[in-house]
Amino acid sequence: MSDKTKVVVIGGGPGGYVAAIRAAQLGGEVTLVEKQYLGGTCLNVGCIPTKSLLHSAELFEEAKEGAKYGIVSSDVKIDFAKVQERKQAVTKQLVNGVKGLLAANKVKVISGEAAFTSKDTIEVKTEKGTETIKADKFIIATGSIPAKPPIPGIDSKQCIDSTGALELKEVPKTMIIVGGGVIGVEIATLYSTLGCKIVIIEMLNEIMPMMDGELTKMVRAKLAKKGVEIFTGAKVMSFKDAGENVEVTVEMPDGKNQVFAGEKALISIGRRTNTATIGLEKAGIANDRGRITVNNKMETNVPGIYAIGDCVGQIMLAHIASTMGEVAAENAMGHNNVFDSKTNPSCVYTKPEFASVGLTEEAAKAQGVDYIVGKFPLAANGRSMIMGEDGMVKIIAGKKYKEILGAHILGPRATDLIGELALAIALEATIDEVIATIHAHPTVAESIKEAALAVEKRAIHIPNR
Amino acid sequence: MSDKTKVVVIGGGPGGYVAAIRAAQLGGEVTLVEKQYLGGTCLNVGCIPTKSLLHSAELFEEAKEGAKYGIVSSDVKIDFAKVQERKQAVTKQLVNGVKGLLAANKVKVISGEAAFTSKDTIEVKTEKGTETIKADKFIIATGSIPAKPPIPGIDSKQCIDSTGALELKEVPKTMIIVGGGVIGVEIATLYSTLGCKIVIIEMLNEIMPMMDGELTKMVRAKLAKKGVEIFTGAKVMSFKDAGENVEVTVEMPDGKNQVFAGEKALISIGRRTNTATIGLEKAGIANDRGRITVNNKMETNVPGIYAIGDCVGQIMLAHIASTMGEVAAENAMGHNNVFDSKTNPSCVYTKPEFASVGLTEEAAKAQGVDYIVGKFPLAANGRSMIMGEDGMVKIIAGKKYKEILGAHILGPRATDLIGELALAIALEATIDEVIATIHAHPTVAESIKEAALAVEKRAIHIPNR
Amino acid sequence: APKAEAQPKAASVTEGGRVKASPLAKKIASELGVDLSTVAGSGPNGRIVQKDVLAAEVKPAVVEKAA
Ligand SMILES: Cc1cc2nc3c(=O)[nH]c(=O)nc-3n(C[C@H](O)[C@H](O)[C@H](O)COP(=O)(O)OP(=O)(O)OC[C@H]3O[C@@H](n4cnc5c(N)ncnc54)[C@H](O)[C@@H]3O)c2cc1C
Ligand SMILES: Cc1cc2nc3c(=O)[nH]c(=O)nc-3n(C[C@H](O)[C@H](O)[C@H](O)COP(=O)(O)OP(=O)(O)OC[C@H]3O[C@@H](n4cnc5c(N)ncnc54)[C@H](O)[C@@H]3O)c2cc1C
Repeated sequence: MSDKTKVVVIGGGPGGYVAAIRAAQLGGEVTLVEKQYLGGTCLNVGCIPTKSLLHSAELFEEAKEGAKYGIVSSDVKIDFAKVQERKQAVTKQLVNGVKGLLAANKVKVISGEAAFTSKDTIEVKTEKGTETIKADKFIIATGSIPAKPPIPGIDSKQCIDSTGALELKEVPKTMIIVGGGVIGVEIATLYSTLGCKIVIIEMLNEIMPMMDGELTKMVRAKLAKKGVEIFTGAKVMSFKDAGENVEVTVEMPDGKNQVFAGEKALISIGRRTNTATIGLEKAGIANDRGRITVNNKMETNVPGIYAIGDCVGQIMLAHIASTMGEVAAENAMGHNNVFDSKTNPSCVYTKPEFASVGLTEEAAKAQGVDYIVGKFPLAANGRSMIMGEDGMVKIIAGKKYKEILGAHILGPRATDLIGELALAIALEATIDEVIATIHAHPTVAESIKEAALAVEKRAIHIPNR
Repeated sequence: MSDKTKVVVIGGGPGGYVAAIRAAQLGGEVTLVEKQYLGGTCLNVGCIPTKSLLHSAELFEEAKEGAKYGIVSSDVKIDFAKVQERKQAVTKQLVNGVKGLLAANKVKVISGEAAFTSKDTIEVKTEKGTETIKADKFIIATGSIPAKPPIPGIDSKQCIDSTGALELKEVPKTMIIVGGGVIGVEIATLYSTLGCKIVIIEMLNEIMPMMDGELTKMVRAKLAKKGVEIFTGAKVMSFKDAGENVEVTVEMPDGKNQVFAGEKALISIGRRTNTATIGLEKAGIANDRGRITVNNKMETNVPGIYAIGDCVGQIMLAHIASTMGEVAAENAMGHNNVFDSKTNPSCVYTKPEFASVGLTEEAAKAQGVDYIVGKFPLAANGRSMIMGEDGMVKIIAGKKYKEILGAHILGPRATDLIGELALAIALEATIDEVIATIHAHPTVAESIKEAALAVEKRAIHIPNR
Repeated sequence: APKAEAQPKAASVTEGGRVKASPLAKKIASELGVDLSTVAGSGPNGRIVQKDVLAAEVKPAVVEKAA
């Protein structure tokens, strides 16, 4: 028998497969158990499918607006079956890629459903029967599933979750989206671009409450231009299957009920951890209503058992799952690493894109941080103008030392631009270093320097007030 | 009379107008003299027009390939007059923007041609006559103009420079591009996408010699796919006006002559400083065949006279001109700043984009630097796959400390992605900090982290060899 | 901050005598009068970050531990 550390990873999403590869790189003998699909939510019914569909939607919009740029064509139409086919192909290619990577790293993959039977043993139900596996270390990465609130009528046939919304065969004429978080807003962007009339119902006072409020308002305005109606502070009371449509009764902010009819109703009020059937109690793993309790080394209360990603119920993002996975794998293999979310970017694939890292202005205020803001509107950025886009770069800096505390970008390529500012936060950079860094012309990134200059009211390409 | 420092800036390009604004911000009484157009080469016949035309070309290509993504349309055509109109509109808007910014900063703008008559005086020829201006400080920012080599027949009517190439009324059927630098390659990208058959003739052994060779080869392959023929180590001997076409005689690498016929011949062999008529000798300003000699404070040999941008003949890029402009303005106003090009990004707007900062592998080798390379192919990046693009991220790190010495990206959004790595170089970051920074999923930027991991042969999403 | 004195070298001082510290750490150190060459860095490769400087200011004992 091998004297390698035996590591079992439960769940093959971006948390689990990354943890498995990292543990194998460090010399572990790694087994990955996945019950449904490698790549997990992210590759199969999450990040990748949404972005593939959104990319097609973006191209559709660009094609329709081509005349502005001198591109003439007639009869621009969407072939939604083809859009779905393309999504399927991308997903498949990436899932196969993960399969190949696991093989290249000599990770053994078992198709089956795992559950703990004790602190050091799991049982895996496979097609061929039940297998028992002992290991030195376990990494739990079972992810999350869409939450389904107990609202009357929610089982009406028109009610779908995000998975359903990504698998529609046709673009619906109307859709009521319950929940204005990132997923709700991305699906609103997708289908409104493809011609669907959308209403978003959000219980809180703002959509995407973790994003910067000022920029979120700009997103709302852009959605409104596409005909998306947004009601915040509004609560869904019931659904009723009315044949063609579902009728959604909503308690509006004024306390009165209003009924919205839609061909589909998307329930996107959040996700809950997927830990109900994995035998947490058998192994004695502490959790808070299904959210596995971990420290910053991703250790659970049980020595040798780690948990990562959506199933810990902290920040439900793929790159967080992967980062936690690396940390857990390294710790499981005897190294010493900790998870820190301070450089975590949050991205929303609206058009233009919306991305954020560090403190929002709201959070800075709430935490009593002494801050100062620098803003640069992309209407004054040549590259954005060329692309026909606008938006804003906003930097939150400490008042005294001008260190970068947060950055928020609404604009073309925002999800990639945020990388520079995440690195700035990682390195405890101040605006001075961002300013001293030469930014290429003509790029959107120039606006990052301008926003940093604006912190000291010395932007070049806008009047400073 | 005001006791403000009197600053005169000669030339209103990205060097001059930025210097003027910065000097005004610092309390100077600033006059800007511009003989032709505010915004200079960059806004009128350089960066902005090329990128506006290239954006239309990109949309055209995307529209033609729309079916792959489920976008159906018929008869996709380019309306080149409209493409030019759009370019004109963008340029005009930006030039007006500069006008507004100068006004907002209370910079006095004089339309006229300036020349030194002594160390502290210039004469400006305007429509209304000649004006004499004395000042405390002068900043020379007269830029550059296309070089015209003394090749027989170069005055043939089909020979054009970059300005001519950007103002064509129709897409030519064939074009011979003499000089495979950034401008040549961008114009090749533009017109080949619009259906023009292109031949590039380059005297050196590689096109874009300052860019990383490995990635440049990938660009060559992509251009070849578009039908662009590239001959390196080839020298143009003569042009001959043959009516419809120009006949370009080229001495090929094997020493034999070959004749290429083209509807147009673009001469893009470089640019020379535009300093012949500004009275350098009257003021006693040292220069090397027209390239004004400066130190890293942008000071010329004459106290109080600074020179910036293309006219110093160092790195002919708009953001370098602007950066030098800021440095010169600050020094002129009594502050103390130096110019350092170490974070300078070089960008080429090919499809996908090509961007670079710091040392290339070739330069590292030539300088005897002990380096190590990390590479990540974008074919393994989900976001790139969604966009139907590929490419590569390549990081050059010091062998011992793994500090980032250079980075090279061929891929979608490369010109904006390079910002993160420029900041990394500014902050003397090592790959550890880039790895520790959480990169959002799904973005192209994730590949930067992967390339950093690859430096230590521990990339997650490719097998490490 | 004063230049490197005859102090025990902390991990953050490279062979060339340069101190690896984050920009924020440098700014705070110069304000608090903390000599960076005496501070042990907790960041990657011993890079000095904000919290190291703050800790060094409160209890200079950290210096001994790092030496
Ligand atoms: C529509 C949508 C869009 C999203 N877009 C983004 C985005 O753009 N960016 C982003 O960062 N995040 C996005 N997310 C969130 C992202 O998908 C998740 O954060 C991420 O997938 C979490 O990774 P994970 O590995 O923790 O869990 P998951 O990806 O959920 O994977 C868990 C895996 O475990 C398996 N499993 C569960 N129980 C067992 C068991 N008992 N035995 C064996 N296997 C088991 C499951 O089958 C699954 O494959 C999106 C989510 C959705 C729904
Ligand atoms: C086709 C093309 C594409 C390019 N693309 C890019 C790119 O993508 N990115 C990039 O960074 N760079 C690019 N460049 C280079 C960039 O345009 C130059 O580096 C930049 O414009 C230099 O700025 P400058 O202020 O030094 O000079 P210029 O922009 O050349 O401006 C000089 C100004 O001075 C004026 N002037 C000259 N003499 C006098 C006088 N005696 N009196 C008064 N006024 C005078 C001129 O009229 C002119 O307006 C490109 C260049 C070309 C030609």
